[in-house]
Amino acid sequence: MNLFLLLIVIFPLAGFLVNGLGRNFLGKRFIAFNACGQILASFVFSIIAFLTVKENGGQVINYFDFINVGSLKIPFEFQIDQLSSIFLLIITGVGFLIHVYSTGYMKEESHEHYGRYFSYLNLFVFSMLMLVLGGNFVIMFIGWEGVGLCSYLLIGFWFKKQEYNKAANKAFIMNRIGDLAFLIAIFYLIARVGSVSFSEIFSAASLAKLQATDATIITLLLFVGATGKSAQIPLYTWLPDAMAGPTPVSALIHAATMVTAGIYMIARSNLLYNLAPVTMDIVAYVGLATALLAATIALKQNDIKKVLAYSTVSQLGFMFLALGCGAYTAAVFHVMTHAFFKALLFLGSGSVIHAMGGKQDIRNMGGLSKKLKITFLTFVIGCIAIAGIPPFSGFFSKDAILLSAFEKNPVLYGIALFTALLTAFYMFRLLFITFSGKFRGTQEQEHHVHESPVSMTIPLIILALLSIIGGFVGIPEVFMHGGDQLGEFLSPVIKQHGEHTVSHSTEYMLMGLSSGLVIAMIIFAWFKFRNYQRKEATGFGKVLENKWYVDEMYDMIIVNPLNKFGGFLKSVIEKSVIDDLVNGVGRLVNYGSRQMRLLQSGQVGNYVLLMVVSMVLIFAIQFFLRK
Amino acid sequence: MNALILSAILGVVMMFSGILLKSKAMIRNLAIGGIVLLLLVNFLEMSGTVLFRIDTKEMIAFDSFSLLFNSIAFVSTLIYLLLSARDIEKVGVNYADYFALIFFILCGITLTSSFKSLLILFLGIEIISIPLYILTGSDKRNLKSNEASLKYFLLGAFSTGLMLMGIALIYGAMGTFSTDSIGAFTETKPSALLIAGMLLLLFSMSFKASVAPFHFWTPDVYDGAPTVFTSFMATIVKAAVFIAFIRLFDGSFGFRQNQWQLFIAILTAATLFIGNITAVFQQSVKRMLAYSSIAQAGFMMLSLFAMNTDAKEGLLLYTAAYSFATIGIFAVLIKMKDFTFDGFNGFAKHQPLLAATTTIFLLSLAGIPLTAGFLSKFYMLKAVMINDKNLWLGIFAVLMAAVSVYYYFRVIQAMYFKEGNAGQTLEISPAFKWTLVLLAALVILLGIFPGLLLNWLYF
Amino acid sequence: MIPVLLILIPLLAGLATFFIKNEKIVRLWSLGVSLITLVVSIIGLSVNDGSSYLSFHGEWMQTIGSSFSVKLDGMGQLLCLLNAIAYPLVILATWKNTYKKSNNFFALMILAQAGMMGVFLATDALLFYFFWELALIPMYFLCSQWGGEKRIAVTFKFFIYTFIGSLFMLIGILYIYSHTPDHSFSLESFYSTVLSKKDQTIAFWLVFVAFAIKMPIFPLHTWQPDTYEQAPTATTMILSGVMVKMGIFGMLRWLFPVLPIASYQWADFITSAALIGVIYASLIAIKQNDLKRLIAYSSIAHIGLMCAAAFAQNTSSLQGLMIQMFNHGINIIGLWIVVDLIEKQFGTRKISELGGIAQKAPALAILLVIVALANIALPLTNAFPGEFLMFNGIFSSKTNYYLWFTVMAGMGIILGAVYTLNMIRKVFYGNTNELTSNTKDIKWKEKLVLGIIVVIIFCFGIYPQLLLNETSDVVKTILDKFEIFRFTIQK
Amino acid sequence: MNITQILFWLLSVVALFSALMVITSKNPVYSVLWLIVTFFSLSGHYILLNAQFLAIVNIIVYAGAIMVLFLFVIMLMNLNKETEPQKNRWLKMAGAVAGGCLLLVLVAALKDTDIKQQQALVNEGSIGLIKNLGKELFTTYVVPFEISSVLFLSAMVGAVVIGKKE
Amino acid sequence: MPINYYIFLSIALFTIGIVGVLTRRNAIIIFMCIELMLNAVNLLLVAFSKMHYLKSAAVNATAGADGQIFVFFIMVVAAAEVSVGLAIIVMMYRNIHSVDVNFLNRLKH
Repeated sequence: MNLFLLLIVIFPLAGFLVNGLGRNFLGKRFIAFNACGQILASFVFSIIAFLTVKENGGQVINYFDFINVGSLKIPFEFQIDQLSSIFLLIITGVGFLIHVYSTGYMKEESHEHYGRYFSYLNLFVFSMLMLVLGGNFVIMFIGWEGVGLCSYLLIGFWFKKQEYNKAANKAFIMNRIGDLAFLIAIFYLIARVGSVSFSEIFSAASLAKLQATDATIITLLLFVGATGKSAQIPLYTWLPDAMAGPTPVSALIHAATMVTAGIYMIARSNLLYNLAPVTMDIVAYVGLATALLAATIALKQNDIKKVLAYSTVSQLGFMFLALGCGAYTAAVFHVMTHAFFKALLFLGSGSVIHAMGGKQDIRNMGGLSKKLKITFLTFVIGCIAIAGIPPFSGFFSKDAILLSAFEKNPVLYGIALFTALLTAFYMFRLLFITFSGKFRGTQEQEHHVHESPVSMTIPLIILALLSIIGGFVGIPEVFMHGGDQLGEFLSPVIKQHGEHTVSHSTEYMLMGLSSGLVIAMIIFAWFKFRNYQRKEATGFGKVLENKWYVDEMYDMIIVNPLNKFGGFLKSVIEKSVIDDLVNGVGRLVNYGSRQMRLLQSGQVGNYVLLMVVSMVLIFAIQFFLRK
Repeated sequence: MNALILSAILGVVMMFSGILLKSKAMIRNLAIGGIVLLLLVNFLEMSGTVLFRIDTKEMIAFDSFSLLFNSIAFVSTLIYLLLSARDIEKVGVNYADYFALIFFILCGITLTSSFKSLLILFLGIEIISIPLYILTGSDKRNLKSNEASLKYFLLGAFSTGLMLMGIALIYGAMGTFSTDSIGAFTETKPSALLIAGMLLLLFSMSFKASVAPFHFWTPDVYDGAPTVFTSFMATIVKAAVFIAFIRLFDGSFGFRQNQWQLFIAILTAATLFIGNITAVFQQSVKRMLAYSSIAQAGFMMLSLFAMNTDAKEGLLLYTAAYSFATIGIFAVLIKMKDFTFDGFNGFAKHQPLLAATTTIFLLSLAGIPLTAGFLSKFYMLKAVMINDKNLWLGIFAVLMAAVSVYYYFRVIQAMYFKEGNAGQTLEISPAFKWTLVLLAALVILLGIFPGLLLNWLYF
Repeated sequence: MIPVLLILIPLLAGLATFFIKNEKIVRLWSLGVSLITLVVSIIGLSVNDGSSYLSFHGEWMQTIGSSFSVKLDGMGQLLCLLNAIAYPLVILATWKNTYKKSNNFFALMILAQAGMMGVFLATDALLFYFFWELALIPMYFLCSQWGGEKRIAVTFKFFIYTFIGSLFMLIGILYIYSHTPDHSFSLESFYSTVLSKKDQTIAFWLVFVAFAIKMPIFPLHTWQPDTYEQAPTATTMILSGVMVKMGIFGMLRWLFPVLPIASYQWADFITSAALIGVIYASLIAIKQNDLKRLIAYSSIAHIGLMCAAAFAQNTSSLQGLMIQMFNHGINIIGLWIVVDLIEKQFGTRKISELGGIAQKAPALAILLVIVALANIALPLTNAFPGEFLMFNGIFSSKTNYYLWFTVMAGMGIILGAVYTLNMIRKVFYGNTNELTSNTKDIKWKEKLVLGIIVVIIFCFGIYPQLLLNETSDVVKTILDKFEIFRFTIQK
Repeated sequence: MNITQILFWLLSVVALFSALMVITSKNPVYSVLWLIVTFFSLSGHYILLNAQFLAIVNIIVYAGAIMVLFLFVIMLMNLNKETEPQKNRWLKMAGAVAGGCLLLVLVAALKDTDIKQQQALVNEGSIGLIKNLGKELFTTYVVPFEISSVLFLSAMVGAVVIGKKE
Repeated sequence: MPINYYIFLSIALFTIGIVGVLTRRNAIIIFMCIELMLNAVNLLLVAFSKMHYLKSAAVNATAGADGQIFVFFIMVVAAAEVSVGLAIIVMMYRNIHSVDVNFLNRLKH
């Protein structure tokens, strides 16, 4: 078993090394084969791991002492259990599909960039696996920063464009802010519990000796870390910019896997969170706020990937809402389904962009449904799934979340539902503007438009299927007893936050309500955008189009002042104050020297006079002042 | 005793050699041979064989301390002559007499390093001073030299007057001139006569040792005198004066330390301050060295302040280190055309060996480790710090040492890092070079194994 | 025996180097010497602790209670190893650089190595001071002989600054010495001396000034950027890679165990100064346009963090600090090598004039990115374990402001990411300009050097325990001294 | 108030007055003459103290030899009232004040020492006679005596070096 | 005769000498003033010698003799100094035709 786990991690690493070192002389075909093969291999082993876990529970494997200082012991350990095995499947599975897709998508790249791309992608999978397999917070942190690095590298993949690089830096730095909180949380745990291993921290004993305040502080810090990685308020602004990267990257990192690391972390430490109700509330509110904010912004975006990006932020908000309401299973469930349909949507949009020759502005598209049949169909499926229409996967997971929100507080439910409706609205706006109506682009674009190659469409189809059936692992009790296999499966690692209190009738009612309203929304969108004509946004729409001016606000409040202050320090404090102080001493000595010279007047009379005067003084001191 | 009498005889011999021998070389070699002889007999006395047994009635006593210092002085003089004897001949026609005077001065030095009676101290100081007045003025055509010698003479005579007054008052209080019986008299409250006399002696000795505020003659005289003789009086003579200084105050007034320690502290601080600070702005290396000699005097004063075993050992080490380094620098300086700092620009390019040795000497003066200069300064500081932790004086001293680095390194910078053609047309005899190298080696050796020197005190 | 070799080999070899005239031979010779030193220090690493090979005691100036006694303990081994590794790397990396009078250049470099070795090995205060200066003097000549156009003034400032510091240290040493029962400079009697609170404070500040200037700690740092900018790159590498560690080493070896009360008393004050320095230096680094100055300021920031960790005074922080001393040395040398390559190729260090190098020189770019990321302590690089432990130490230190300190230090981490990534972005990414349009990628020699550094980075990043084991007992001795004085500290 | 005391006071007054005249008189020649007067009065003091040898030596060496030498030099340079340079008044004032302070301090310091009751024997006491002093000089003080010859030698050489024409 | 009288007298003479040194510019006069100082010392020494003689003639026949012998040596030294000093002054005069010490100002600062 422990060898399997190691192999799961090592395959992508090997892929990274081979492609990275050999990118100059290896052929594209080999590179592609190597990259996909490695991921496929680790996918196979992940399945094995999953089955073993299903058979006989999770286990912790300790490989060697990473850091072992005095009382502090940080082993290099992996923990395989229900939660991590699910994530293993998602990561390697979706990852594999996206690798395959990429082979087609990145064909035009020159082959050392091709190799670079796949090595980064493998490296990402490697770090993501480290993250989920890590048996303690430090190993998790290693993966945590590793995925941050890979997202940095891949966002800035086309490093000729400086704004891409800026976006990459932004992503990395914002993640760093979150990571700092994460680190401090780890230190707090070391100080209070004396260990970083999950197995010890989440043991009843250590949980018992943890005061409520400490638990609150730690969980809050962890949550801040999560906001950084999973793009929640206030650290979400990097994710939309991250769309600068190649589209498969957006699909893999910024939709399916990396951004869900925060959810994984919190789900992983659910026992800790259960001790801190305050944090739970905060998580719920922040999640919901993010969901709403992102949804509103998504309403007015015209870049196909930006829309998806904001919808991702919004969906992540939903997941945090679920976490905040204690419905960890629902959150994980939504992570899974979201991985399917959001990856699908991104890849679909990628196929669209591919067809449009790199153009991303939906206002110049339209009527593509005839040209890109498969893409269109899969995209529709994706939209339905995300909108949450039964029996597509999105419905089940989102419904679970809404339900838990309702249990916590009907108001939350109301807002969440509203957000869900917005989601449906802007997704179908996107769909209709892109595919229906008539083509609004230029002539040669129209000629250029064509269906993507097989290597890209196959993954689309597979993902589409998954987004259709993916929901059936978590069918609610009301429909079918024991339908919630996922919940069953996860129950050993996740203590549900209390049982369902809602009566079946209300539950039916709520489902009906949400589905009905969603469908209404879709129809409304159909009439609104069936044949869309571009017009400038005005008033409130403009605010939304400019994302509530949040970026500008951050610049104004934090970035520019820091810059100015740095300049001030550099040019004023450093130069004029500190350094001049130092040099001033030297100047003082020089000046003193120039004055002292004058004492040496060259006149014998003055010399004798000075001598006599000093004699008189010393005599006076000796005979009259000293007693 | 050997050295005392022999030096007097040699003085006379040199006097007549001017008439008998015609070639400069022979006179020079005679002088060098004389010094070697002097060194030899001094070693003999150190090893216990006294050639002349004369009852001095406890007025003179040659103990290991004085003998060791004598040999330091003789060694320095030997090196001095080896390096600069030719340049002595350049000063004037009657060069034999210069050598004679130097030997007379050495005679005076043996007296000041070994006196037991104030009378001998007085005579010794005078025997040192009077020839120095002459040597200072020996460059007769040069107005600066004249001026220097007249200034030196007037101020020196004045300080002699002070010293005599002090001796007289002490005699009045004690009824004797013997330092031992003065020191033996340990009354609770010393009489005002004694204190006044002691202070007057302090002043006059401070004058001879160029301690502020009695230092004013030093820069002018050192600057005006012919550089060869500046080298001599800035090193060997000054060292001798300090030995006399510490001998006097240790022997006669050791018991009354609390009476004068404060003043020594004040004078020390003043000397360190004036010497170092004023040296910073000098333009001529020669004058800078004059001020640096004041600064170094300030450091030597620390030994008087502390007045313990460390202090005495340290003072011997200091005199050796300081004399060696300064003689070396002057020997190079004499060769230079102009004495300004810029006069050294690019010296290293044309005279790498001289530059390297000069650098070592400068480092030693600045008190950089691995040179004798560091250890001697270290001894001084150690003596002071051990001495009921006089922290502030130590801190002040090191601050001033840091300042001293400034002006010493200006020379190094000029030699190595500035463009110029100093020493381009200089032809240097290999003998000179090798002597310099040996001297530098000596400086470093003493900087690593001070025991080589100090162990002579105990055997 | 080994410590004596570590000092003598470079010392004698350095002196010999003065007399080699042929330039080529000088390079080969000095490379060989440094390799021999490296081998010896590795042997020293392999010898198990407490063996008689690791210490030497020779009589020297008994009259004043000083002796030539050297010892190679865990901390010393780490730093000697760093010192020994640094030299071959530097010599190889700057192989192409030509110096007039190269024999003097290399001789002084190697002498400086001897001095630093001595500093890391001496167990006698006076001997320590000797080597401290011996390391400084060659640096002075190196910088002001072979440096940039403003070299003389800048180097002189650097020299005077550090010299004043070391003079204060001398007074401090004497002050402690005057309290030692047996009037000796040996480490043992220093450790066994118990000073009153007041005396400790005095001695502490006297000694600490020297270390603070050497490190340097804000606001005593102004000599550093100028010096790094003006000095020849090889010297700068040694200065920032090895020499600044002398200050921290000195604190751990000569300050904390000797003056625990004062070191505890002033911890908060100095830590805040150091951490202010971290943020201050990082903010300035963000605005720097000169690569050398940028790295200089980043080094100030890192050293400030290390100083803060040192004053946290617990196992975690000190352990982290010790491996971080080693790793920071390696990383910053790597950065300097890259800067040197850039400067040699384009003749400028101005960030604004460069750009798009990554297109033309991917190998250089990748190696730089790795080193740079190690410099900002990315996990699985060597700096991460160190900084993690240091942070943990700062967080779990006994002061009341531990949270503030941790957050300030964290700010440093974030800002560090900012300026490092901006530097990479502006210099390596983006489009080429006319200056960088025909960039040539690095040759095998540079690849080799940077490759070695990268290997070290990863090997100690993945398995830091290798180094941590070395230093554990040293840390224990230091902390025991604090424990002994705990009762006095309490009141 | 016996004759000795009268003589003492008389001589003291003369000595002080002539000393003052030495430093005040414009003409150097007068200064020399006044200085000679001072020396004579001091010799009177010596006689009063029955230090006959010193009294004679003082007159012979100082008044006789040294002062004549001074006078000779002054004549040689024919310095006189006109050529006599004058310091500016402030420096004079400062000098006088400083000297006055010194006098004040010393007098105040030595005013009441432990030996102030003691007497200096006048008129008798054979110690000052040539016979005793000579015996002392050539037995106890023979070494310093010989050493002083070195002093004279060096002075002689010096005078030659300085004076000899090149 | 009380010893105080002699002390004060010679101190007075001594200070007069010092004042002379301070106030005159003629090198020769300054030198003369220094001689005056020496003589003041001589007087004091003789007085002290007689005082000590009076105190302890009983135990030691030659008590106080050393004082007078010291005076003798002072005279010796003074004579030597005069010869050298006047030689220097004359040399000076040869070169600048003046004995004014204020002209000694080439060396300063």
